[in-house]
Amino acid sequence: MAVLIDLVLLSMLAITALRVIFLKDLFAVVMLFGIYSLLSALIFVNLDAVDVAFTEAAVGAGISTVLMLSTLALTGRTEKENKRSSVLPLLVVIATGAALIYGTLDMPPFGAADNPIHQHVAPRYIEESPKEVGLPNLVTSVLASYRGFDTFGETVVVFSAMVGVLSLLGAARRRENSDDAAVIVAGFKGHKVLRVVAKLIIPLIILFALYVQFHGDFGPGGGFQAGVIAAAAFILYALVFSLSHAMQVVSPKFLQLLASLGVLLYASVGIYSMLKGGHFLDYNKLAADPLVGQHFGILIIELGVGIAVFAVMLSIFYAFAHQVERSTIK
Amino acid sequence: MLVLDIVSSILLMTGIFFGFSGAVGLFRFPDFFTRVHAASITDSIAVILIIAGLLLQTSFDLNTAKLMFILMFLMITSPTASHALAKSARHGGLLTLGESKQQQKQQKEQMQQQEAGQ
Amino acid sequence: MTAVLAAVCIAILVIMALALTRAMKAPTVYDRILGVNMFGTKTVLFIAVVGYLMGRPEFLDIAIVYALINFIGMVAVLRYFEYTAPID
Amino acid sequence: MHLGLWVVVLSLFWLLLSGYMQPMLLSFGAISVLLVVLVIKRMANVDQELKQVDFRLSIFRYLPWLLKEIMSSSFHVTKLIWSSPKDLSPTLAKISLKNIPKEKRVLYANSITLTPGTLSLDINKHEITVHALEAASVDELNEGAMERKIAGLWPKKGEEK
Repeated sequence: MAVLIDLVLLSMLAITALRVIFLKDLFAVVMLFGIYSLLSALIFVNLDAVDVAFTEAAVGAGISTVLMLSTLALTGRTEKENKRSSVLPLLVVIATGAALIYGTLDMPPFGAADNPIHQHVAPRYIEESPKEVGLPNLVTSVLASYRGFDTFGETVVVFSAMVGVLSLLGAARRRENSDDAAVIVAGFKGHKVLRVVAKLIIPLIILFALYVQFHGDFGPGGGFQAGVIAAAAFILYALVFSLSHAMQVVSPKFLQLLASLGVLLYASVGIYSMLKGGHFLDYNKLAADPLVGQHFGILIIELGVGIAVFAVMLSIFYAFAHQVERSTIK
Repeated sequence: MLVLDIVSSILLMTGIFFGFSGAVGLFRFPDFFTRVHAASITDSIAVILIIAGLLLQTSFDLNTAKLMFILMFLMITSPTASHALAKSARHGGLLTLGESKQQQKQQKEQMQQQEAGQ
Repeated sequence: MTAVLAAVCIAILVIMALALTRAMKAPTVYDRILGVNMFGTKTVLFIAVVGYLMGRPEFLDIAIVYALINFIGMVAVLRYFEYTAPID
Repeated sequence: MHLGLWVVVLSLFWLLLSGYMQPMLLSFGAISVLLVVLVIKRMANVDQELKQVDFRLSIFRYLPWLLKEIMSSSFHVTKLIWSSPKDLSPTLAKISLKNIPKEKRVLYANSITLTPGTLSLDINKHEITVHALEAASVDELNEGAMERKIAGLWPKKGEEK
């Protein structure tokens, strides 16, 4: 049964991907990408990888659609005709592909039960983590505790993505004279139903994000997903009530502060555990009982991740949307 | 327990029937606005029936509440999305079936008048 | 009961395939959005049903996320039209 | 919608989502609800639209009726899909809003969209533009069963004459 569902989903995924390649209308491409990420999230669900599906749902279908659309608003909607011959790129791609396939020949067979990863790493996590970390959700134990360094690195990468976008597009500033902003606002003022429904649903989205943040230890979820969902709520507000309104609720400056605060919060847990005589991010030293220490450590670093991701996502959206507004006004 | 299962199966199957009909309507109806009606079948009655069918499968705990939330969110957001989409389409200049027929008729008449004038 | 749920799963997949076809071959850009939106709501249902089929009701959390995120995506698409007029 | 009511709704939402009754998670819940209320307040200060969202529990009296309505019109539209979709006579009509108080108009518009066969296209101060699959559904709306149901949901303060 699960295999059948997988096959159907995968073939739908392949058809969507093929259609995306041959479409010239980039708007249609963005729409199909939305479907693509919905499909891949469904495959993750079907494979029982709930946390990954969660992330894909929030990031792939939500934030990336919004960001790609704002990029389209900046760049234009049709793909440029490529006049150059595609023989050389094709050759390069074929050569690289062949090299990669040759490389996989040495790898252990895909999905076989006697692969090294199923011999040492996975069983250890499954058997020892309830004793060592003590969280019901194994994925969170691995991500936040065993792989705490990686997750810290990822958070820093997300942060530097924000720095990159802001330095390319310019940081959005709160506009003082709201005359030109009024032009934009007028466009969506007509959507009364949308405004009322958004008003009703935004608080629920934010609360749901906070629920995801604090229940990452028990079920699917955690800081990353929570940050993205919360950012999506504010993006909805910005889309419906205009960017300048959103910037008055959460200012870009405050977001930049929050983003660095999130990363620092994560790092400070590491440094604190070093001061306590452990290694960097050694949660066992945070409290007298190692399990309690683990629990506290994970809670705080997840909070750091959540804050950082939220602030970064929203800042990037602000930067794009601000640029779009500026380019349409002039 | 068996009665619940039967009722829930009936609900699920009816929901699927409506959902399928709506999806077919997406192809059989002549213009965009009528197709929104077809899609709204799958968004309203099919969702209600399928979630109701699943509700009977729960043991009336937190999952029941979560299913209710999903139903509630969909009932709030999907008509809003349909409305906003139809509104944008209308403001974007898409004509309804009657209007476009009328427009064609007018154009034809104009053409005929021009021909008669020549 | 599992058989019924499995059948429902397959049926939702069929409906999703129809919506996908509409989104791919759309006469107007609005039809495309309509197809994508319908695909999104069916995804929510699919996740909920699969959750029960596989005996993992925690999937409902993901279904909730989808129900919310799908709406935001739709609003973003409509907002995009404020800046650029549709072509086809 | 009043801030106090929001606190109740949000707390309920949290409890039903979480289901954990440990003091630590409950306090996280309290903090979260507070945070969200803070955000609501900030948003309301910026856009001045807090009052636009009006929600009362009496809406639950309306839902069964709406459900029945959705059922019957779904049957109707389904019949149309399978029988003769080519000779539809879709119509546009304007429905007056003068009997519906301001804060219930969105509910009215969404109820129209939610019942298959009718779709609200546009809404302004005086009327809703409705697209219907058949002229009969517009007549039904004009008869005003839904209008009366919604208008009678809760009395508006200071308007009881």
